[in-house]
Order: sequence, then C-alpha cells, then structure tokens
Amino acid sequence: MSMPSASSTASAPQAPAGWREITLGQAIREALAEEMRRDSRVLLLGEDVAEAGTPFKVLSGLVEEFGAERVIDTPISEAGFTGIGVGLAMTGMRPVVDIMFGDFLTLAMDQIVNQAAKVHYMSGGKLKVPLVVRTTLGATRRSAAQHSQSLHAWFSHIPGLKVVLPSTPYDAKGLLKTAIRDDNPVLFFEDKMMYQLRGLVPEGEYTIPFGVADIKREGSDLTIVATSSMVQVALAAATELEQLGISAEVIDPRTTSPLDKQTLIESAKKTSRVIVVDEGYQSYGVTAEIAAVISEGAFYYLDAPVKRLGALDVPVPFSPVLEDLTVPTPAAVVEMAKTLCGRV
Amino acid sequence: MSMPSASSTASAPQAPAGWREITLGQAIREALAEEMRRDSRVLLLGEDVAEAGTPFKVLSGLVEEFGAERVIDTPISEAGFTGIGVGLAMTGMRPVVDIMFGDFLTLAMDQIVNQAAKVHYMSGGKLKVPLVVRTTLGATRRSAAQHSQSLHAWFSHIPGLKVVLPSTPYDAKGLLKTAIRDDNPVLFFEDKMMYQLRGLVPEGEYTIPFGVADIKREGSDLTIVATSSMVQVALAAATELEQLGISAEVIDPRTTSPLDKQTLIESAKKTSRVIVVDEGYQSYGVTAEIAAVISEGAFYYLDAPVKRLGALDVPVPFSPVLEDLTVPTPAAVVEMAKTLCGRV
Amino acid sequence: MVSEHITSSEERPLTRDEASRARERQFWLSLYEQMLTIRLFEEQVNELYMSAKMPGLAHLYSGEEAVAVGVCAALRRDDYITSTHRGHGHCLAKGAAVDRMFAELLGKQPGYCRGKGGSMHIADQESGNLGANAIVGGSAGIATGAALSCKRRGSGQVVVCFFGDGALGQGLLYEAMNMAALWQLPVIYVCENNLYNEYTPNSETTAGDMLARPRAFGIHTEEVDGQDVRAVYAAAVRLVERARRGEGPAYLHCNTYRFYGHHVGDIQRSYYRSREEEEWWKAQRDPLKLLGSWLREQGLAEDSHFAEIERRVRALIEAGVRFALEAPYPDPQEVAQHVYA
Amino acid sequence: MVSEHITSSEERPLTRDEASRARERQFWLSLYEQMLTIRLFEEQVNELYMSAKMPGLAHLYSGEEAVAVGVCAALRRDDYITSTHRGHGHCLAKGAAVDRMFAELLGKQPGYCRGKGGSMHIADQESGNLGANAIVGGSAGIATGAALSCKRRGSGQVVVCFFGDGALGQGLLYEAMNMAALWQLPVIYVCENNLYNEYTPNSETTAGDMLARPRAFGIHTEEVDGQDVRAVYAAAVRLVERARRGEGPAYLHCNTYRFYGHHVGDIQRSYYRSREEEEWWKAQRDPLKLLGSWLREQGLAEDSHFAEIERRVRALIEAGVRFALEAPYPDPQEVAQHVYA
Ligand SMILES: Cc1ncc(C[n+]2csc(CCOP(=O)(O)OP(=O)(O)O)c2C)c(N)n1
Ligand SMILES: Cc1ncc(C[n+]2csc(CCOP(=O)(O)OP(=O)(O)O)c2C)c(N)n1
Ligand SMILES: [Mg+2]
Ligand SMILES: [Mg+2]
Repeated sequence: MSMPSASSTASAPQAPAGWREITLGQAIREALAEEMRRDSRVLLLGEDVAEAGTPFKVLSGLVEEFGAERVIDTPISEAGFTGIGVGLAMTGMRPVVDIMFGDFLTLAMDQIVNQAAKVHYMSGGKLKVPLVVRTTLGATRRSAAQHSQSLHAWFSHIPGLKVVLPSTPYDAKGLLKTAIRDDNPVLFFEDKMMYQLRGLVPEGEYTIPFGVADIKREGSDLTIVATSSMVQVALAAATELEQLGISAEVIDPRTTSPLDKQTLIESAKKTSRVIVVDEGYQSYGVTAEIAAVISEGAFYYLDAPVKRLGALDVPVPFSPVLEDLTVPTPAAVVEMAKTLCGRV
Repeated sequence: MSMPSASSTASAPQAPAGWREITLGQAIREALAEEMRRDSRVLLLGEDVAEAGTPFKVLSGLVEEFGAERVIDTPISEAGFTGIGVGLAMTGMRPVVDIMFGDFLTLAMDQIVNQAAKVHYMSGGKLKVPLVVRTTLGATRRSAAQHSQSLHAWFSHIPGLKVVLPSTPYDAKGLLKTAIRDDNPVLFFEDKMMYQLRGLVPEGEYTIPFGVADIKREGSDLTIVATSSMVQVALAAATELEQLGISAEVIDPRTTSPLDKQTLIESAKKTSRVIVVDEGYQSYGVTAEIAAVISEGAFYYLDAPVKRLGALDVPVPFSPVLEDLTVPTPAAVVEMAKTLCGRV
Repeated sequence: MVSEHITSSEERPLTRDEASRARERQFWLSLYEQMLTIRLFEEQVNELYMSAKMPGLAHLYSGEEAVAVGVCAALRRDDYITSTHRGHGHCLAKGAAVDRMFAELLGKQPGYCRGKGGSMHIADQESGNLGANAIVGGSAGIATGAALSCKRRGSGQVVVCFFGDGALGQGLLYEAMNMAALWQLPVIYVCENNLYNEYTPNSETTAGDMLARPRAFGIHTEEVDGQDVRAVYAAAVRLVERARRGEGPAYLHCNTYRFYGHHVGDIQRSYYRSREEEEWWKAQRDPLKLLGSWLREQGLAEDSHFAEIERRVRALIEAGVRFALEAPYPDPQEVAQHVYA
Repeated sequence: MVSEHITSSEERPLTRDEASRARERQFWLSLYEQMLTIRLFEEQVNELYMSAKMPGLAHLYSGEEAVAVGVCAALRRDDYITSTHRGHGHCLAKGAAVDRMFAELLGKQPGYCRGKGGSMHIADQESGNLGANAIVGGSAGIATGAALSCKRRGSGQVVVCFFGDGALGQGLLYEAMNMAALWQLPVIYVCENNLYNEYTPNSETTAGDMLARPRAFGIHTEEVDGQDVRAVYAAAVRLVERARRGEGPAYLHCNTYRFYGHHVGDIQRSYYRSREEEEWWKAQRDPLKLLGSWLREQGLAEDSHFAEIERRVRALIEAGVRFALEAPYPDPQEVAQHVYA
C-alpha cells in the first residue's frame, strides 16, 4: 500500500476517499487501541500513562476504554517496569512499555540490552520477548541536556533489538502495529516535537513491514537519507533545492535495525551524491553506519564523499539560541547539498 | 617518547636499557599505584577491588599499600557506586571506579551519560567530573552473552566522555595515567583476555596524550585500523600478509574519543586501501564511524571501499565452537586484505 | 544560609533577654524573607511562562518553601546540596542570587550556568549547590559521593540530598543509602513528600511504609511537618549536627504540598487532585502564613515587619527579572564550549 | 517438582497409618534424592572443570541444595522460577534433566539452550525455568513481570525469584518489590544468603537489617534455616499458597552456605573466609546429612535406602556426563540463528 501524495505538513483541504487526516499522536493512539482490541494480551505500562495519558497526552482515552488492568500507571522505576515488561513478554503477554523521555532509557539499559535482547538467543530459541518500548527523541523543546537526546544509535548497535523511527502519521501507525505483532523486543522512537504533525492514513487496517525504506520524495541529483524528525527537514531542504535546480531524493529508512541497505545503496548509485541526516549525536551515531554502508555499497558510483549531518556533538543546551544550533536544519542541508553538487 | 620495537607478544630475552617488560595487568596496577602515590585525591571504588584485587587480580597489592580508605570494596551496586564516583569527582577527589565486566555498564548508564558526561556543560563550565571508569571488553572467555560484550561505541557516541582502548602494556600504563589526570569523565576499556600480554615500558614516568593514534606497524599497501584486542589480531594478519607480499600498516587510534582523524586519513591516503577492525558489534559500532571518517576524508585517494570487520551481530554465544566465530581473527583480516588488494 | 551574627540597631545596650529576642526575631524573619523570596520568585516564573517570555517549562516550588529554607538554614555555606527538577527553592535557600537565577531560566549568558542548564540544571558551586537534576532520583549517588569526599578530606562539610517522593521509585536511592549507612557518611536525604508523582498520587506508586525504607538500610530517620519551617529547621539542625559529628547519614521525611501544578503548564488538574484539597493546603498549611502567625502570636513581629520584608523582596524580584530580561543571550560559539574541561 | 501421587510396592493393602508413613518416607526421600542429584552433579561439574573438559567457569550450588529443592517442591510444574549465575540447583529442582544440563554446560547442541547459554543462562521453559541470569539481581523484574502475567491471565501460577544476598545491592530489586506489593502479585522472592558476595562478606556490603528491607516495601517476609529442607519446604508451601490465593508477594530469607568457592576456579579462599568456617558448615550444616539423620531418627529410612538412592543418582550422573561428552557441538551456522524470533 502506498500513501497518496498529499502534503503531510499542511492540512489538506479534503482527504482522498478511503483516507483520513490525523496527527502523529493520534496515529500512535489508534495503533495501540486497535491492537489492544484485536489482542487481549497487549497491555501498556509506564509513568502517568493512565488518566494523565502521558505528559504528551498521546494515550488519552485508552484507560477509559481498556481499564486500569491494561493501562497501568507505574512508579518512577524505569528499570523495574521495563524488567516487568520483559517478564510479561516471556510468559505470553505482549506489553508496550512507555519510557517518557528517551533520555531515561539510560536507566533501563540492562533490562533492554542484557535481558530483552538476549533471551531468545541465550535460550537457544526457546523463549521470546515480544516487547515494545515506546519512547521519544528530539531536541528544540527547551528541555536541556537530560530531556532532549536521541539515543537510537545505541539500540541499533545491539543484536536482538529492532529499532523503529517513524516520521509521519502513516508510518507511525503502520509501524507500531507491526512492532506490537513482532515477536522481538522493539524500540519505537517518537519525535516529541512531531506529535502534532498531520498526515493521511487509510480508513482500514494496515501494517508496514520492518526493513523497508520509504522513498519520501524521488529525485535524481542527490540522495538525502533522513530519519525520524529529520525527514521533514530533508523534505523542506529538497523543496528549496528544487528552486536551485537540484533534484533531491529523500529516503527514510524507517527502521535502523533491520536496515534496508539495498534501497539506500540503489538510490546512491542512481544519484551519486548522498547526505545522511539524523538527530542523534553525529559521532558514532546512525549517520556513521548509514554512510559506511553506502560508501561501501555504492563505492564505484559515488561522485563525492557521503556527507553526514547529525546533531552537534555537545550535550543539548537549554538556551534557545544555543539549542537551535545543535540540530540539523533545512538550511544546513541545503548548504551541504549545494557544496556537494558543486554549486558554490 | 617512542617505544623500542621489541615483540610485544613473545618475551624478549633482555629488555633494552631503561625499559622493563611487564604484563598489561601489571601496567594497569603500576599506573594506579604511581598516581595514587602522586596524588592523594585518587581513590579506587568497586566490587572486590580490595583484598580480592578484582577477579582478574589486576589490583592485587593496592589495598595493602593504600589502605581500605582508598581502595574501597562496594556492594554490587554499579549505578550507586558510579554515582558516588561522580559526586566524589565533583567535590575535589579523583575517583577511579571499577566496573568488573563491561556488560555491567548497562546498570550505570544514567550516572555516566546523563550525569558525569553533562555536568560540566550543564553548569556552564563551573563544575567538573574528573572520573575514570575502568572496565573490560572482549569475548572468547566462554562467559556467554552477558559477560563478553565490547560496548565502547555507546560511550564514544556521547559528548562529554572520553574513551580509551589500550592495546599494549605501554599504552595501558601511559594512557591510564593520562586518564586519571584528565579533568573529564573517561571510560577506560581493558581487554580481559589481554591482561597477560607482555610488553616493554620505560623505567621512568611517562604519560600518553589522548587523541594521538599510534602506528603500530608501518606499511604501504593497506591500512588496518584496529582497536584494543584487535591490534594483536591486525599485527598477526600483517605478518601473514607480508609473506604474501602485501605491506600492511597497522594503526591503533588508542582513543576513540577524541579520535585522531588526521593520522587515519593520512595513512588511508598513502595506502589507498583500508580495513577497520574492532571487537564491538559491527553494526552501528566503532568501525562505522572510523570507516565513515576515512571514506570522507580520503575519498579521492581510495582505490576500494573501506572494509569493516567488527564482531558478528549476535549475542555472544557460550559454546566455544560458536563463540570463536563471532570475533575477527587474523585469518579473516588476511582474507579481506587479499580481496581488497586483488589477490584472489 | 542565614547570617549567624546579628547586631541591633537600637540605641541603648540591650538586656540579655532583649538581645536573645532580637536574635530570634531576626532569625525567623530572615527565614520568612527567604520563603517569601521563593514564593514571589515562583510567581514571577509563572508569569514569565504565561507571557511566553521563558523558554520551556518550570516546576514551581511554591508551597514547599519551608523545606528548603528550614533545611538550608541549618547548613554552612560550604556544605553541599543536590537538588531536583523542582529546584528553585533549594537554590535560593542555599544562597543563590535572584537575578542570576532568572537569567538562567531565560537562557541568558549571565545565568548561573551561562544559560546552558536552565531551570532543571541550575547549579551554583559557590553556594554549595551541586546542581538541580532532571532525572528523578538522579542525584542520590552524587550527594552520597560528595559526602564520601567530605569524609575523606576531613572537611567537616555535610551534604543534603533533596528529592521528591517520586524518587522513592528509583533503585539508585537504595543503593546509595546502603553505602551511606555502611560507610557512615555525612549525608542527609531529604524527601519532599508532596503526595504526587507528576499526575499520580503516591498511594498508587509507593507500597508499604515510606519511613521504613531508609530505616531498613540502617539510616536514622525522622518525619516532620514540612509546612512548619520551625519544625523543619529544628530537625535539620539535629541531623546536620549528627552528621557533622561523624554519626552518619539521616533521612528526613517532609510532608508538604505543591501549590501549583506539576509544572507551569499543568493547569487542568482536577482529574488527579481536587480543588478542595488544593484550597485546604493553601488556606491552612501555607508555610508563610504559619510562620507569620506564629511570629505575630509570639509578639516577635507585626504588620510593619512583614510589609517591609515584602517591599524589599518585591524590589529584589523586580530588579532580578529586569536584569534577566535585559541580559544578553550567550554568544553562539558558546554552544561548543564546556563539552570538555 | 515432586510427584504428588505415590503407590506402594508392598503386597498387602496398607493401613492408613502405614500409607501416610510411606507417603512421608517417599516424599522426603525424593527430596533427598534431588539434593543428592544436585550435589553429585556439581561434583561432576567441578571435575569437568579440573580436567579442562568444560569451557569457562561455573558457580557451584553445593551446600545450598535445601533451598532450591525445598522451594521447588512446593511448586507446580507450570509455576515459574527465575534463577541466577549459581543456578544448577534451581534448574534441576524445577525438573530439568541431568543429561541436557551437562550438554549445555559443555556447549553442546542437545543442551537446553543448544549450547548458546551455558552454565549462567540455562533456561528450560518446559519445566517453568525462565532462565539463569548472569547479571546479579537481573531477574527481579522478569520474575515480577511473569507474576503480573500470571495474575492477568488468571492462570493460578506463581513465580519464584531466586537470588543471592549480593542482589540486595541492586536497586532493581526494590523497584520490583515495590510494584509486586502495590499490585499484589503472586511472586516469592527467595534470597539465598550464603554470607558472601563473591569474595566479600556481606557484612561489608549490606547495611541495616536485611529482613527489614522487603518488609519496608509491604512484603510479607519470613526467615528460614536454608540447610533444613523440611523448614524450607514448610515455609515455601505457606508462601506459595498465600500467593496462589491472591494474597500477594512474599520474601523468604534462607540462611545457607556454599561449600565450594565463588566459582570452580576460586581455590585459594583463606583471605576471605577461613577453613574452619567451611569445615563447620560442611560437618554441621550439610543439608543432606541433616535430612538423612532426621529420616533415620524417625525410622523413615535406613542405610539401604540411601545406598539405593546414591547408586541411582550416580548412574544418572554418569550417563548424563557421558551423553554430554559424546554429544555434538552445534553446527557453525547456528551462530547466526535465534538472534531474532
Ligand atoms: C528518571 C525519570 N523518570 C521520569 C521523569 C519525568 N518526571 C519528571 S518529574 C516527575 C515526578 C517526580 O515526582 P516527585 O519525585 O514526587 O517530585 P515532585 O515533582 O512531586 O516534586 C517525573 C515522573 C524524570 N524526570 N526522570
Ligand atoms: C550486576 C553484576 N555485577 C557484578 C557481577 C559479578 N558477580 C557475579 S556473582 C557476584 C556475587 C554475587 O553474590 P550473591 O548475589 O550473594 O550470590 P552468590 O554468588 O553468593 O550465590 C558478582 C559480584 C555480576 N554478575 N552482575
Ligand atoms: Mg512528589
Ligand atoms: Mg552470596
């Protein structure tokens, strides 16, 4: 199923037949509600997930429909309730654990990395952990260094985990449903600045497979690989570049693990020029792996080195004038693209 | 100061004047002892560090010299005593915290990443955290998935942290002394299989600056960038390659953060072919960043794509026949080098 | 921090009794003034938020002033504290200046952290504040480590670790308390039990008996009315002296209440706590009112004293806000500074 | 697991009294046999290590048999346990077979985890063992989550979480116990207090009163002589029934001792514990001897019974080791299997 090409940033005057326009936050909520209706083993756990519906209000209404037995408010115990999620998943339930800010994943690393990711392998395939950890990433919310990180590279590095980075309501809903049905631990990262982003979703049921990159925009001169929050940045840059006569292809891997290397490499072979944009810290981040994969896979086709644009390698500062300097912008992508295409 | 070229694997019949041959474990112990004598603010904290001298016996004798006030046995509370290390460091002490197996870093991530790494920045430069976290990496010890990981890529990804990966007794001693004198949190990874590795160290005092890669062997046809445990693997491969008429340069970055990009790129420009070897999981690991840096920096000089060899992307299995397949070997490096140099 | 030496401005030499009464008045009025400073500071923060002059959010301390002020009054300036996301009160009570705090909250260059920390990370090592922490419970290890440092250095300093009842959910706290007890460290864990973890009452998040927890780890534990600054101060003095004498860690459980929402944006609260409950605390358990009434009853202070204090505090706050609003933002190049020392 | 229905092999119908005595004998002898199986299993593991036939290390359970056996005897086969680095005893007591366990310890393909887990990760979901865990305290969350699962599914299952005294240092345990108490989950935390965390006595790592800790979280707590399998069993039955009735979690503190070193390679132990201490425990507090003496005293069993059991167990162990030594290693391609389900 492919999405009709309606602008996903501006509200379309009228959604095409069979499609509805919703926000990314609604998409998450719908995916959860649908899966909870479909499968009584699905339950939610986290801080302030019930009546409060999380500080982002993404879960509002779920406790009213599914009750406090399935939408469970926990103490502020990220390690503890993630571990509880692992135990639930190992014994026949399909928990979705909510880690409010991605920065708090630091507290649950052992449960995610040493337990959830390894149980299936260590048991020789006998036990499995169908656990979803929903969490957030992204800066520019003026929340400073401990509430603004994008730590998805860490989990992409760990075999046994899958990592999902939706960038539109359509992707968010379809990927979250897939995550819940997956028999493995899945880290699902939502950009907290994107909950209000609007976009089309089909009326009916759908899922999106992992490991399939989405070409968000076709182009021929340059490939911009962008993840999560950076997809809109890349699309904005592509629009600007069009004015300059540069045709940019924008590809969203959607999952960093598994990674759809083939689509990335093919696009690179086609355009010969690549920029990789991601909101995690640049060094040793997701841009490194993607750049390395493309540099190797499309080596003989590249006209220029693969360029990377991650977050500045600094703790995220509070002051808006500083914080805004840490995150890749359309202007920065455009600059880089111009250089890459010999336009400066 | 440069090291006389004596084989570091086989015991030299006689160390050159001014040099002694010691093991990597001894090098660590000497560095700690010398720094503790030099600076009364240095103290050690960790599980079984005192009388037991850690399970690896690396710290044997220190509690006898410095007393239980400076060599402190802790409960099994990695998060807690790492946090205590941060507090000590913020208030005038220079703690060295011992995390027995690198896998247990998962328990202390918040204290390392959200606290230690960010305090200096968040306080606008007023507070500092001169903390060393000594820990281990490396597989093939038949310890299975939760005692065999090499997680240094995670920390290399975090601004505010420095990451050190010594590969010889000489480097271990000089770099650990630098780590203790550094005013920042430093992650110091020791390969647990390498504690018995012998090598030369100077009689006198020396330190090794961070961010300076070491050319462990010069060569002209191929650059092998190798870290920690993989340096010996690369050197063994280089010896074999020499038989085949391929001259391999082996470069050890020694610190992944800061990374000596220039030395890596220059070597790549010289040889035109590069293999990056590291014992962390390959995907989204240290090899990705190094490959990306070189692919970009030496783009116009490379005759072939930069190749990467990390650990297999699987949890480390217990069974020796499986475990040995997960770690890069000299033979694998040789094979890759041959392909790269068009010898197959 | 309260100045310990006072002088009288009156003409004739004071009798012993008069001197002690004057000292008492001055002491409690200074605590009153600190509490009022926090209260009006927070009102101003709320206004800055409402008028979109402050970036991000802030967690207001109003209602809980007696805890920070009562505890910090028992501390020396070189004693340490660690603070929380709800940390303005701790910071002010330990001796930070209003203007540089406002500047920090606005992300300005003269702020305590050059604008890099913001409300959730204010630190001021000059007054011994090792920093607010946006990780719930995140400073338990830091405070305990600072206490080990004090003990090793033989400095006679003590450390206070402030945290909310929600931090009782974090395992780190128990790890740290265990070591503090084992090593008899000069640290006082001060729990600000304001009944809620964000939007969830702590009866739903906290099993068993809260006070039994530190006790189980061998920590001397006391409970106090956190709205009564005199009670808090008395308990703090006891525990601080104990710690300074080398008698080990303590835990002080302060029952208190936040008058505002969880943060400045938390306006609709009725789904998790009733307006009646809020009104009751504000009417009956306001720490400023409680201290004010007592001072009046004791004849230690009258309207004019309070009016004078309020005038002074309002001027201070006003000047502080103006300073902050007019202050420059940090230079863009500062973004890459202070990553490494 | 102990079979609940027994039959007598004697000729004439038994009187009621005789039947009950026979049942009693059979029950306790079966527990004896399980303990002996663990003991001889571990002896064999040590030999495999000494003769360099086993890869890596192993943490032997010898001396602590009464805990695993007494607790698991109170469980149904479909009840869950989580285990530790010192987990052979739990695994056997819950119903795993000797041969496949040896195979796992040798990294062989027919092992419980196809050789991928090894000693520290043995799991056998068929007998309800969710797995050993090489992270101290690492299974506290898993066990508690499994208990929540049992409660949600209304399955009537209960969960036992085994851990050592060292795990009292891990904050996760307190986070998990808090939630177990809040939600009244059917989980029993069984602490195997063998006095040491690796090479450090727990008096140096554990402040306050250990039993007060679970109690502070509102958890029903009992202490038992972990060398006396009858006492362990009685307590476990009580706590398991409680949990099964929906009366919530419990904590059972078992005082015990490991007869070997921390792991098979820990030979020189005198720097952290004395030979006299070890000898005393082995002579006076061996769970096998204690149960054996009692059975003899009660006239429930005599030499011939024990000889017969030992013969059977030795044969089982011998066959198991042979099986494992002869078993194939996993196919190399298995290395990349089971990363994802
Ligand atoms: C580890 C962690 N988890 C969750 C949060 C989000 N959060 C911020 S404040 C808060 C509630 C804290 O409650 P409490 O400790 O009682 O402090 P209070 O806000 O009541 O002063 C939560 C859950 C956080 N900052 N850190
Ligand atoms: C989180 C963690 N820290 C440290 C270790 C290393 N380690 C393995 S066993 C052990 C001691 C455990 O003591 P205890 O829990 O009492 O169990 P026992 O070995 O006495 O049965 C330690 C420190 C570990 N496996 N996991
Ligand atoms: Mg609270
Ligand atoms: Mg023990």
